[in-house]
Amino acid sequence: MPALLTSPAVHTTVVSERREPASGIVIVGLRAPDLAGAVRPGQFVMVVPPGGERCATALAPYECDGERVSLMIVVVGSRTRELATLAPGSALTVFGPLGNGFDAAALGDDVGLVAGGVGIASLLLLARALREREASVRLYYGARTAAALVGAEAFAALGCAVTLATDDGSCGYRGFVTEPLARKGGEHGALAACGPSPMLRAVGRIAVAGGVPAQLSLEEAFACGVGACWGCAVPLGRESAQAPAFPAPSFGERRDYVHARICTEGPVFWAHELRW
Amino acid sequence: MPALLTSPAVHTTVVSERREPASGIVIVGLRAPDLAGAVRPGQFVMVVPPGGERCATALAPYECDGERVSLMIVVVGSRTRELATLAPGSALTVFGPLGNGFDAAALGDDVGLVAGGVGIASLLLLARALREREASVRLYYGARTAAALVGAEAFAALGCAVTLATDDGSCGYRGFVTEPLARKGGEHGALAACGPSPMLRAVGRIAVAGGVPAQLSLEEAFACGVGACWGCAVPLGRESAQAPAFPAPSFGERRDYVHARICTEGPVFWAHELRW
Amino acid sequence: MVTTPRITPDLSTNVGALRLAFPTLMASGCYGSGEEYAPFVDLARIGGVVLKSVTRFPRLGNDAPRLVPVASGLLNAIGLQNPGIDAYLERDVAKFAERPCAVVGSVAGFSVDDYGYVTERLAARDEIDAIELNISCPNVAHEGETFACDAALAERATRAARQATTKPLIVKLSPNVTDITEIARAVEAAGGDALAVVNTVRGMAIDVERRAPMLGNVTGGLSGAAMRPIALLAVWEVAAAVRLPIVGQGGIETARDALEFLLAGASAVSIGTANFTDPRAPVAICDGLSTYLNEHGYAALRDLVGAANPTFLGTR
Amino acid sequence: MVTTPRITPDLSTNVGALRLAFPTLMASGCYGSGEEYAPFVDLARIGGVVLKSVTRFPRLGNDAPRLVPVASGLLNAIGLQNPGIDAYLERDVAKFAERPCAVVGSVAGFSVDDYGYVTERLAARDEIDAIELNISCPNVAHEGETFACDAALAERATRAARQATTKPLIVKLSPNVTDITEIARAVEAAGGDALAVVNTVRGMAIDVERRAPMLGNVTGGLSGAAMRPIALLAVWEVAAAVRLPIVGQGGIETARDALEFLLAGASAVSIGTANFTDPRAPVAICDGLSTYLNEHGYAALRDLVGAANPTFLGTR
Ligand SMILES: Cc1cc2nc3c(=O)[nH]c(=O)nc-3n(C[C@H](O)[C@H](O)[C@H](O)COP(=O)(O)OP(=O)(O)OC[C@H]3O[C@@H](n4cnc5c(N)ncnc54)[C@H](O)[C@@H]3O)c2cc1C
Ligand SMILES: Cc1cc2nc3c(=O)[nH]c(=O)nc-3n(C[C@H](O)[C@H](O)[C@H](O)COP(=O)(O)OP(=O)(O)OC[C@H]3O[C@@H](n4cnc5c(N)ncnc54)[C@H](O)[C@@H]3O)c2cc1C
Ligand SMILES: Cc1cc2nc3c(=O)[nH]c(=O)nc-3n(C[C@H](O)[C@H](O)[C@H](O)COP(=O)(O)O)c2cc1C
Ligand SMILES: Cc1cc2nc3c(=O)[nH]c(=O)nc-3n(C[C@H](O)[C@H](O)[C@H](O)COP(=O)(O)O)c2cc1C
Ligand code: FES
Ligand code: FES
Repeated sequence: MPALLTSPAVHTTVVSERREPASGIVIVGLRAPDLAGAVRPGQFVMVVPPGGERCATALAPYECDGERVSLMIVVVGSRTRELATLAPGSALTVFGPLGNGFDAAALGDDVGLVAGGVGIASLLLLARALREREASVRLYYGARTAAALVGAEAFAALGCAVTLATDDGSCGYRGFVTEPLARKGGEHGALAACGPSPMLRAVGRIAVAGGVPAQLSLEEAFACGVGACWGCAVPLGRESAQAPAFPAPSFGERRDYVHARICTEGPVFWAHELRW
Repeated sequence: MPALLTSPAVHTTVVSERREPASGIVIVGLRAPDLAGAVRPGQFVMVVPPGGERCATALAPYECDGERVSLMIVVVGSRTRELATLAPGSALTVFGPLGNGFDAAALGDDVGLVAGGVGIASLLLLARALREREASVRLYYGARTAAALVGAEAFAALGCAVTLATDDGSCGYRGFVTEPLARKGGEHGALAACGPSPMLRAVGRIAVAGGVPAQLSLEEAFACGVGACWGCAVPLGRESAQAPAFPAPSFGERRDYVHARICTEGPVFWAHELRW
Repeated sequence: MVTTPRITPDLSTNVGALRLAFPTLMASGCYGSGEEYAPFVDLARIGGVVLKSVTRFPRLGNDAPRLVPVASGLLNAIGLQNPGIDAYLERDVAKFAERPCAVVGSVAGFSVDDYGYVTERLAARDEIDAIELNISCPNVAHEGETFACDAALAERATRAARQATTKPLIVKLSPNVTDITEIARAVEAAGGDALAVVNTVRGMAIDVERRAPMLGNVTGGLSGAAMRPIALLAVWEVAAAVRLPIVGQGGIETARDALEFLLAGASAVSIGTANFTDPRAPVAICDGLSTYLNEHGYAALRDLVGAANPTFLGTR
Repeated sequence: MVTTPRITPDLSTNVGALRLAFPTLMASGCYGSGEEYAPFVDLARIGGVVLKSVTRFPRLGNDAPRLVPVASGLLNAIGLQNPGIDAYLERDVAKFAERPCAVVGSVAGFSVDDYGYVTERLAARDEIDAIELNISCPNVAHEGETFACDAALAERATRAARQATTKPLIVKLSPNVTDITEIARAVEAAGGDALAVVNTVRGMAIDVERRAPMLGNVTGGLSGAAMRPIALLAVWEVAAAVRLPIVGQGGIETARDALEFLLAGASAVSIGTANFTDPRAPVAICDGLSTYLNEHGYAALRDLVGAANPTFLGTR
């Protein structure tokens, strides 16, 4: 994944809308013209907690058009809870866009997108970019239950085929979305995925086994989000073009990997290059 | 001050209204029938922070009628800020009422009430009780500036005379409210005061010098609010009826005071018994 | 998804010979003698109350202010205000008999002899189920601190108390040391039955308007969520160093927090500062523990003790 | 009400021979080499950057996860990932010349010899204005920690570095000790020019779902507001024990927090975790300091150093 030439900055935005498509999932629209112009699919922004005292939160721009960027937030802890309760009119500071984003061109013209839960938020802009190039796209989308499958219609509206899965079988396939993917994944020229780590590992295995290149957007706890703290490490093959020149492994250690920063060298990595 | 016979409890209330009579001063009305029936003038409640993580906040019920209790909140830090932004409909847990409260009967029938800033909140119920007994009441009320003199009209409506003071002279006397009090305080049979410590010390000096009994409602950082942690200590003459039987001074220490708990033996103390 | 039958899990636990119906003790100095919280909480639903520390002689305590709220926590410097053991035995102890939960006496001292003497007198009373030895109060400047910060002193204080009673003896350690395991081993060697891990962390705050310390005592003890990661590591390390049962404490507010301490190797937990946020916290914690046990298919809380700690030495 | 003329107060300060235009250093390991934050902050408006610690040999760092958000803070266990001094000098140091603020190199080691060797090589470079000796990293299990936790080792490491350079030498202390003043005195005796007080507090967190430690390294270092009262007390005590200038740090987020450290006796402050909340924090802190100085009638920040601490030994 080549690094994108975007120029990150601090953006003072205003919450322009708030929707709650499902319980615990909130979409916050921001008036943020400069940011909207700069974001590439798969990048993220760091959102400054309005109440301070905690690290900024990494969130993927979900929709992005004209003057507006939206964020899809799943409430899991104190920061996401705070952001999910922001009323329209509230000021919100974000900095970004950050990270490399997906390499849409390298995905070719038959792409399987794989989303687990809120991972869907990172894929909508990619789907749009792919469909603009008239690539054939199928979305594999899994969630806990039917109500949590938020936003699949937007992909359908772009002309993507859609395969759904829920843990409880309340919509689509009953079980993990990687199960239908395992059967059909090999049909695609490439995969791109975002979701919880266990899902990404499964997608990685399917991709590597099937010889299908796959771009995985990883998630870890971030502190800085800008490459300064080395807190978001992931083991990456030494030979990867994304491996940071520095650092090499320690004297006396014989390991075939280096630690890349998810926030800076990623968040998107080629599945076959990860050593996790 | 004899302890009042109230039975404190946990109350699950709902915010029924929110007013902001001046910038940084918010009045929050609560639907809280049981509490409304139990509160005596000068008592307080402990308000559980909706976001957790900090100690409950001590607040004095301001208005209290039928099913409703209101709180007047001056924003000074993170907890008061959180409470001041509560929207109507929010749930709020409080426990109380707590503390001894004012002894209205012991104040006689010519009373000077002295309020500094948000101290006004503790005095409205007392003024009502005094006026019901047809005591003659004058309110001395000081604040930073005219806009912060919230709620004086309610005292006037009860038939209290009112003397105002502001630091900047934008309304009433220019300077501390204890200056007009010093000139007229001796005319009253008794005083009752609530406000910042420097003001209360000044009221105490005026009262003791003039031989006028004064009940002072003290404020300190609280942790428990229920007498369990001994964190809210104030030095009190050993001979005071409010001095806690326990503890006596330490072996070898020759001091004429004991430490009483503001939350339990107080918050209201006789000025001449304090040793601060 | 495995569905486990919804039974009522067994939350009882033992801290040495002290049997608790619930794993939640109320931390010393934070809960008075229990009666202060009785209007808000059913005391039959907590494991027990650790009483405010008592000393040989009455103590006036530190000058005000004694409390400062800080980020996710509280600084306190009470200074062991208490009536002294004589008045305490005479006036207060009898009413502890009414408590529908365990009652643990807390003893503080300024000499080895103090610890033995006060323990002996307090433990002699039937109302007291166990003794916690507070050798770690950070708020009595240059006096009590030293006992938990010096292995030899910790050992001597523990031995003195041990000789004074056969009731369960819980010794309370300080986090303000280079190596807490050294102190834990000294207490084990001296015959302590259990360890309370840990007391508050030393800290301070400054009033930038007055340009002076906020606390009357200058320094204080930090409690609450802010200290939780520090306390949890102390439990983890002590659990790997000695076989004694541990009462974990420091910033426990929710069932998840309590689980961290239990999984690290604590047999029970103490709840202090969380009561100041919401007196219903201890009962909510037990409810949350029941839910966790049910959802994860455990019949008894004891099965979780030390379950995340491969270096755990104790027994469940 | 006294009205003071609105002048631009002097925020400059000295840490020994290191002159800073602003009293705000960016803490080691939290700010990369500065360029990472350049899109968000004007680096000419901060005092300086303390670079990520560098070691003799390259280090892969600890296994993931390396970060856990906790109440009012952050646990980290990076494990000193860095390219080693050779690659660092070759590839990275030249670009530090571009920084419009002070550049402080940070040296970590696993032996006394390491501290001397890496200091010598790094300090030889013109791009480096001063050296901070990280003898207190809590995240390299059973290795580096010992230096700041043992007065004799602290003294030897300091002496080795002192012999290797005449540039200002700031030695970074650990709060994880029984008596920090003992370590501070050892560093002073060995010729350190200044003290960074303090590094992170050891802590941990447990994942109650996996029933395992959250961090790959099991234990980590607690930073952020949660540790502020602990760090502030360390500064207060060190300021009373030695005459060396102090760089205060640990949870400083606002001008008021910075003031607490300055008033306790710090000549400058380091800002780490607050940058992760909002990269504008360091500039906001300086703005707030100016306002405070104006409102309270001080012409220079230096006049505040130690002003709340009657036991302050240093000079302003
Ligand atoms: C590049 C990137 C893009 C992202 N995009 C999005 C997005 O678009 N939308 C979105 O919603 N999220 C996104 N995330 C994730 C989001 O950043 C995190 O969910 C958020 O930071 C969590 O913050 P919090 O304070 O709410 O939760 P935290 O308090 O940080 O908790 C995080 C999780 O850890 C669990 N946890 C905490 N303590 C324990 C314990 N002791 N035992 C067991 N479990 C525990 C919590 O329950 C919770 O599930 C993204 C992350 C990255 C790195
Ligand atoms: C019996 C009683 C009744 C009360 N009734 C009311 C009432 O009716 N209405 C009301 O509004 N309040 C009332 N109070 C006061 C109220 O409880 C407190 O204002 C509240 O708890 C403050 O909480 P906080 O978290 O908002 O502020 P905190 O964070 O606790 O801050 C409190 C104050 O300390 C200052 N401060 C904090 N740190 C520093 C520092 N380092 N240097 C200098 N200053 C610092 C803050 O600026 C602030 O002014 C009452 C108090 C008591 C005891
Ligand atoms: C206000 C206050 C008073 C305390 N008094 C005592 C005491 O007298 N004896 C003692 O052993 N511990 C005392 N402690 C420490 C607590 O018992 C407990 O160990 C510590 O606060 C950590 O737990 P927490 O974070 O749940 O409060 C006190 C703590 C607080 C906050
Ligand atoms: C992610 C992270 C990495 C750190 N790395 C280093 C380091 O390499 N060397 C060092 O001396 N201190 C390191 N520290 C400690 C900080 O420099 C600082 O002393 C500490 O975090 C307290 O300040 P703060 O609360 O402002 O962050 C690190 C801290 C964090 C949070
Ligand atoms: S989060 Fe700091 S380097 Fe990635
Ligand atoms: S606040 Fe705890 S005793 Fe008063």
